Amino acid sequence: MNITIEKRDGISLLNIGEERIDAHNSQQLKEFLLQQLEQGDKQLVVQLEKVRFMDSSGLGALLVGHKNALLKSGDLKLANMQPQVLSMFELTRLNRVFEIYANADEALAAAQ
Amino acid sequence: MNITIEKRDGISLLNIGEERIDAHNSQQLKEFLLQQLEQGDKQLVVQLEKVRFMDSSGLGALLVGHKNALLKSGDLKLANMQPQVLSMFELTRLNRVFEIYANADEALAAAQ
Amino acid sequence: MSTQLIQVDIVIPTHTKYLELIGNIGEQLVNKLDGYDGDKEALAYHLNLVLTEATANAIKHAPDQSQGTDTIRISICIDDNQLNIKVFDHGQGFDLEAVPLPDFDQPKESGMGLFLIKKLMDSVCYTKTPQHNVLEICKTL
Amino acid sequence: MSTQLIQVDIVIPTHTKYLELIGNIGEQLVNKLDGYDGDKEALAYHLNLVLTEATANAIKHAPDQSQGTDTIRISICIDDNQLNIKVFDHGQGFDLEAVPLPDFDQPKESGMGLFLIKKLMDSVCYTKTPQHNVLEICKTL
Ligand SMILES: Nc1ncnc2c1ncn2[C@@H]1O[C@H](COP(=O)(O)OP(=O)(O)O)[C@@H](O)[C@H]1O
Ligand SMILES: Nc1ncnc2c1ncn2[C@@H]1O[C@H](COP(=O)(O)OP(=O)(O)O)[C@@H](O)[C@H]1O
Repeated sequence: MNITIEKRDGISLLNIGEERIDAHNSQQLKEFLLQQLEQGDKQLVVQLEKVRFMDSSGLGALLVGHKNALLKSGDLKLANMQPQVLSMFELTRLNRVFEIYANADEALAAAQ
Repeated sequence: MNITIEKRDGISLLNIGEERIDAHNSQQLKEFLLQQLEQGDKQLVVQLEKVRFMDSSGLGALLVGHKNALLKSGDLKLANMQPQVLSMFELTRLNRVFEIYANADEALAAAQ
Repeated sequence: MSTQLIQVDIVIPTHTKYLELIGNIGEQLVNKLDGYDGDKEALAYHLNLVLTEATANAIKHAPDQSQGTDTIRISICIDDNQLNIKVFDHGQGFDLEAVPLPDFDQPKESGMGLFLIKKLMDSVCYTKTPQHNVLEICKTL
Repeated sequence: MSTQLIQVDIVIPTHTKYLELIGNIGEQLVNKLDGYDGDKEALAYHLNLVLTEATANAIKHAPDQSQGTDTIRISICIDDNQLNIKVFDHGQGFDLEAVPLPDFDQPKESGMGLFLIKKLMDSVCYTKTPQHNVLEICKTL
């Protein structure tokens, strides 16, 4: 799974470099998030600009990351989502669970 | 069919804006070339950078344009071809019929 | 005008790496639907998703986790006003009626696939026969 | 290791707008061939081309130019070391052996399709039956 990390003000900006998240690679995404949290990176902003498609297992992977961050008194925010992907969050009402921002700057501002 | 034309030094640079030329749109390409020649544009450079796929009817359309240009004492050169498309010209030996250039500048230099 | 019938039948090994192929084929089919008045991009995404979810389930519940030896068949049929999808599996099957809605107040990692399929399509049913199980999905276009 | 069998069967109306769909499916199938040692990009292009040429011929020679009412069936089968394509048409058929090579010294607008298919694949044959004609193309991978 192609994910790059950039640190800004103690917050980890993750950039998902995959066009498609489905049951073939969602476990990798989940494990990556859990590992990151395990290492002490508790404030995560996941940027999804490249992701054109996400299925329910992708939503599930992000949800596990989010829950785990809260357990560790951290946080997992989402940013730069494509409209069609956002509609998956709306249908499953996960837009009420995640904080979703237009871009990384707004997510960072909200995290301060 | 998406084709743009730019004139330089009396030569018409055609830019084919389609990713795919097959039996569905090759007649349009042929008619466009013939019309251009009919209008008196006898020196054509056809740029194929965008074209990722071309079938035998696409080769045929370019060939008709080329023959017609010669009949009118004009010329039709090709430029900016993708490697896989070039291999179609090699298999059909049409690389011996067309003048094929790496880019428009080289095609223009050869036309002077 | 005659009916524009397009039919695609795909057989793949039970491996998740083929989900992308299946989903993309669905998306490209929609792109060829000249007659469709609605939001084509949304329909393309929805068909991609529904095929992906249904096929992923069929792969997940294939007999004895036999990744690679069992096969899944996916059948897509589109005419001017009807989309019909069938996904055939050889697993133990399940009771579609007994699958609960997701708990939206306490969302969980899994259990959202069939909900999305039902939400985006008009009808879903699951039938068991001695030869295979079929998840059949319909939508009026 | 088990054999990775992928099979795709497509039925389309006899219209050239579907050539892109057929060709793209072929290209995407090749992208999923993990076991292939050769130049995958070239094979993807070649399968796209061969499917496009064979399907275009079947459309062009469909009975009474009935664009839209007749259908073409394309069947693609891939296993670890064999690619098999069948294109079924309902036209009057032709004699494959009688099709001449292109004249390379005096190239013409048409007549290069079957040459390319033969050049890029290992075997091609055309069979007429009362129900339909079949162009069958094979290549060892
Ligand atoms: N093809 C299938 N074979 C057997 N059981 C299935 C199949 N599809 C779905 N199910 C059952 O329905 C449940 C809900 O499926 P779904 O909503 O797709 O969520 P998930 O697959 O994430 O659990 C699954 O947990 C499983 O028990
Ligand atoms: N499916 C078919 N039905 C009838 N005739 C065909 C079919 N495919 C090919 N042919 C014949 O073979 C000839 C050569 O075909 P091809 O090499 O593809 O070139 P083109 O289609 O450009 O003429 C065609 O002109 C046609 O006479």
